[in-house]
Amino acid sequence: MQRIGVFVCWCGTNIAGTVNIEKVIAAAGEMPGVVYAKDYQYMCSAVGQNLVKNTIKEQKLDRVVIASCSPRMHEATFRKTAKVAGLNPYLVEVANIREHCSWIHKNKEEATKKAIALTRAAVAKVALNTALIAGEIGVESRALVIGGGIAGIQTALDIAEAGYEVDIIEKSPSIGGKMAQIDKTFPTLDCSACILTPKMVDVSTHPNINIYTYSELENVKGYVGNFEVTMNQRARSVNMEKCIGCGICTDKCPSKKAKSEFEEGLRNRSAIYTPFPQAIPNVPVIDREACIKFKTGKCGLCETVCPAGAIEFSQEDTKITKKYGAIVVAIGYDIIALDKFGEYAYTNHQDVITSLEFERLTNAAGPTGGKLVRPSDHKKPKKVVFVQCVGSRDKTERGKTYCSKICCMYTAKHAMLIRDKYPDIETYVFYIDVRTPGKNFDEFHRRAVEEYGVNYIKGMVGKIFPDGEKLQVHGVDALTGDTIKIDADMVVLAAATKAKEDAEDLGRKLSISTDTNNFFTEAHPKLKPVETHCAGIYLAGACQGPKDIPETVAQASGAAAKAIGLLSKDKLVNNPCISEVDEKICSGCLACTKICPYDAITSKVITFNDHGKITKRVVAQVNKALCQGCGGCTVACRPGAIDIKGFTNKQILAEVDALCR
Amino acid sequence: MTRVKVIPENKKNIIDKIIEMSGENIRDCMQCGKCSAGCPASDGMDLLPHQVIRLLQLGQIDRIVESKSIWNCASCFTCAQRCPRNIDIANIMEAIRLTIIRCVGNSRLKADDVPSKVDCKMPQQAIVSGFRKYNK
Amino acid sequence: MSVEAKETVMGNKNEFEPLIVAFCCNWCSYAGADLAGTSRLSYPANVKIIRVPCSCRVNANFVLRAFQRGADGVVIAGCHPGDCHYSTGNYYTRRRFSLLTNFLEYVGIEQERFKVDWISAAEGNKFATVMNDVLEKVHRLGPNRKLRDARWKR
Amino acid sequence: MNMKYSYYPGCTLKTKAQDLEKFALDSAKTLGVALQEQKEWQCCGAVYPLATDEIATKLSSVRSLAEAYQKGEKLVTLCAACHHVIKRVNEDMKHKEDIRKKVNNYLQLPNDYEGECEVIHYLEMLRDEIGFESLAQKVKKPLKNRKIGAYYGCLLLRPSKVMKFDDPENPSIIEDFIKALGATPIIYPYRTECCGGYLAIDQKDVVEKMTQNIFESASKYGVEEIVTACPLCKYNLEISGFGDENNISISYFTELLAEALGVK
Repeated sequence: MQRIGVFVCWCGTNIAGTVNIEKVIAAAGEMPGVVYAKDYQYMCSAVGQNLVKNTIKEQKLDRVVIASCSPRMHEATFRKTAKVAGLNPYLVEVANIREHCSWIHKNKEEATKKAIALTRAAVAKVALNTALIAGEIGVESRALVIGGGIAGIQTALDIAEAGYEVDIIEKSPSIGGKMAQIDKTFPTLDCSACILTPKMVDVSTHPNINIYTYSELENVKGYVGNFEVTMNQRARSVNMEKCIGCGICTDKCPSKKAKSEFEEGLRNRSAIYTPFPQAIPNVPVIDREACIKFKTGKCGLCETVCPAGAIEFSQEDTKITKKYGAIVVAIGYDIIALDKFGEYAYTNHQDVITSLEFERLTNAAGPTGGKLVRPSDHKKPKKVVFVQCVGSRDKTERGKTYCSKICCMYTAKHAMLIRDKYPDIETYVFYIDVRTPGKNFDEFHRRAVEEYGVNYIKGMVGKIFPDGEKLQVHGVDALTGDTIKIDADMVVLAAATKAKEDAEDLGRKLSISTDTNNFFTEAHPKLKPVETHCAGIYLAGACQGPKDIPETVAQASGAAAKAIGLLSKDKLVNNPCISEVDEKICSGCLACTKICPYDAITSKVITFNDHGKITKRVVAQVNKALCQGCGGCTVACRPGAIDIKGFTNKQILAEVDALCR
Repeated sequence: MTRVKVIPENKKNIIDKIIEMSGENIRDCMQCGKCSAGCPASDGMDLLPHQVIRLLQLGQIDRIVESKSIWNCASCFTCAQRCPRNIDIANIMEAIRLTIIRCVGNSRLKADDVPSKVDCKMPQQAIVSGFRKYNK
Repeated sequence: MSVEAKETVMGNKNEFEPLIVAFCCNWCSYAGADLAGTSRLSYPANVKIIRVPCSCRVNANFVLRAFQRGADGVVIAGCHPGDCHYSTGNYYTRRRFSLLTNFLEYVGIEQERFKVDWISAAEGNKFATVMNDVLEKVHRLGPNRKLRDARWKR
Repeated sequence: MNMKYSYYPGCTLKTKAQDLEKFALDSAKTLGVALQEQKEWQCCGAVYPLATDEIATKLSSVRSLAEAYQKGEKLVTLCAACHHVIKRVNEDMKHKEDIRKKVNNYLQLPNDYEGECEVIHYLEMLRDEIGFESLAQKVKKPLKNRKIGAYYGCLLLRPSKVMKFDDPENPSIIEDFIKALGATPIIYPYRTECCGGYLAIDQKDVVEKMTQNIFESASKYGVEEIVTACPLCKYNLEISGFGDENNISISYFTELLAEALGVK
């Protein structure tokens, strides 16, 4: 006869407040196989765990049910406890009487009844549990970082410093990301390039780091410790080995009408181009859509002038497949398109710009050499209006419901930079709320108001009317209830941040989930902020939600630490709850092989003795390393030969029966 | 200035009625003022649209009823078109107007007054609209 | 339904306590149910949840067994299509159980008693709504007697 | 080309705005479009009833919609106010179950009406059904060298979620129309700002301020003529007197159309 122990947790008043623990204990004592039932205030505490441990030994328990919070919370904890007590960890089941019971129901009698039913189901299931032993898998000690912005750069440097190989895959021709475009950084106003470019150089020279620019992730196979990643390196049309980065080709290129992505379209670039002078790698790329040679077959001037003979028009995309133990996703963010915000006249007036465009306009390396002028007529503006929350905190389909988090700070920065350099320019900031939590952040914003004389107006802008050379801004001061008209020369819009267009698609390739805004979902909003639900894949930076640079860097180092922790292991423990074929029953139809998402089921031939006659037969076989334990095959199996350990047919039916009693 | 009570007990019913009639959730409003900033009829208003919503949120219905703003609203839907919180402010204005004019004798535009307000060029559309908006 | 008919159902509501068995996938819907708990959203105690690794783990047998043993309604909840933790599991669920729904109707179990739905880990609200919805429908239908095993008394 | 539509005129077009209608009907004939006036149309009410509990004021629109649907035709409107009301009521019938049920219970039509009919404004008919390109080909007297500003008003554009007429802040349909007639469209910032609408009846001072803004803006950008699609907009703009002050004439878009097609 089995010896099952039931432990009921009060969780303080969380459970005991609505569930009559005594009654649950009494009922559990009557359940078949149960020899011991006991309660405690906090079962997950050290004292509670000791109670479980000691009881297992004293009562010689061979199975344990913990009635407590969700197994997603503490199943792992109690399995460990059992293991310490010498019991196989898979002989533990958790009955969820908190999230699924005491927190839902207010009627004590009802809740108690349900708690008993849930405990009964767990007891019925655990009675059929078997000891499971987890297998081991090796770990490829190399990490992949997707995205070469500041998040990816920091992650890669940290992992490389720990002594592991890292590859960075970056979509654009150079690493650097959004931070490379930015002029100054808040709240210290140090120059962005001055702190970023040294890190970019570190990345490019680190012996453990490999950079794949102009490359995209194509598909991902495998699992934690053993990801197999295929990427597509787009044809650069320039030989990376031969190119010496002299820049003659970009100078001579006759096609100079393409909009520079790096300059946010404020300047044109040639068809063969390096995005910006500090680009890494410092090797140009030919934009085939703009290149005359590719469009008409004539030209090839770059090839003629290249002193190194590095131009290769015939280059083709190459596929690279490599194995990685861990993956860090750091693809960053974008800002929303403003074509739906017609009232701000962004699409039909050049002097209405986004904040990112403003960064380029004030940047010493930007299209105006850092001189603040209106894009339309290159005159110095006299009045600049900033509008915050353009599309942020917006419930309509044209905006985003969340706060973009960085705009309050960068707008204060922009206004401050203007007032610092040109005290004669008036600046106005329209805001809904100023949100500046963060070290030295609010002080920064107050400085803009108090020392730099930036006019903050609580209220929004209704419409911007182009009015000759001026922009007539109609706003409101919500505090006094005055409507406001400003004849501005320039308007800067703080457009909402958004997830990258391809985030969802990438998420699908990696089997990690995205939220309703297409930001990647962390495994736990508080306690697992850099992990995803997929083991071995971590998140860094703004692809998980809007973030500023300090936060991004902190998370990047966090993700790196997690990846290092994983890579430092020689072996990983497998999930033992995987499929198993009963060869005696298997008919060899192999229906299961077709539905397995991991190609974990193959066939094999077995010989067996049929009343003295030796015959051969095809049966299915499960690859223990590949199977992830979804259980889809068990349903496809007509004879019922495949079952999944930990969730066997018998176990689930026992639960059904127990619940329906 | 006198101290006011937030959502006075005796105003709860009428506010609920206004919310129901308008079909809008006034709690969505975060007072950004975009409606007021763009309102083409704001010139003659003593309360701006966002202030009307704020007073509704606080239950100060009397101050709204006394104001001329609700009658200045031309239902042009500029505010509704741009509201980042998806509130159709025109619906709320209408609901407030209706709670007033639906009381017997409260019509703002009396049939007898119409001839004096109309000239020979005024389109029927204006008269019918005026009646629908100001008379019950 | 006429007004009178509605009243009789309401009258019975006090005596009839339906049982709903919900199979929830570990990654999305079970977490969604947890979230419903964390958010203190209420749904009736008659809903009891069984955790499965993926909605595609649920065998039609399990559903039939539940009805046989006296459940008045069965819900299968998985990740949204495209979001399956195992990439494609819920697509199998969708196909398998559209067949089962037809079969159940054939054997006389009302379609409203059985529901397959997609509830993500972030949709605590939806979890509560779906459960309340199914319960309301089952309430209207009354106890399940068609498949119930006579020997099995609840 | 032979196109057939049900046509809803509305009261103003039968009285004060006969120009708007006459030119529209004559032009339609020239363009090979048959606009069949509905037999027993009733006034749409001129303003869309915004309150959720108003049903009776939506019935007349539904009658027209149901009749057009029965004939299997699209319903063409001409007056901006009528278009606004009928289109929004139609959306309600499509999407708001509560209203649909009450209206159908009330009307007791042979078949329940569920918003199936498509309502289009005359301008939409020109753009989407005939096409501005083929319209341009039929122009006999191009309106060369005329600087025309479109005045859109509110009712056609907003709320854009329902009206789906054009971009609510940067519309282009009337400008494209003006271009098709051979004239030069002038874009000025106040072309989508409200003229005051029905405030004309009770608050002329407010309307005056609003129309003044519109004229100032139009004049600054060199507009010589304003065209509009709404009788009330036209009235408000005309009565203000700013047009004469700024030497800007105001007409219906249909008048322009008829002129260009040589049927004025």
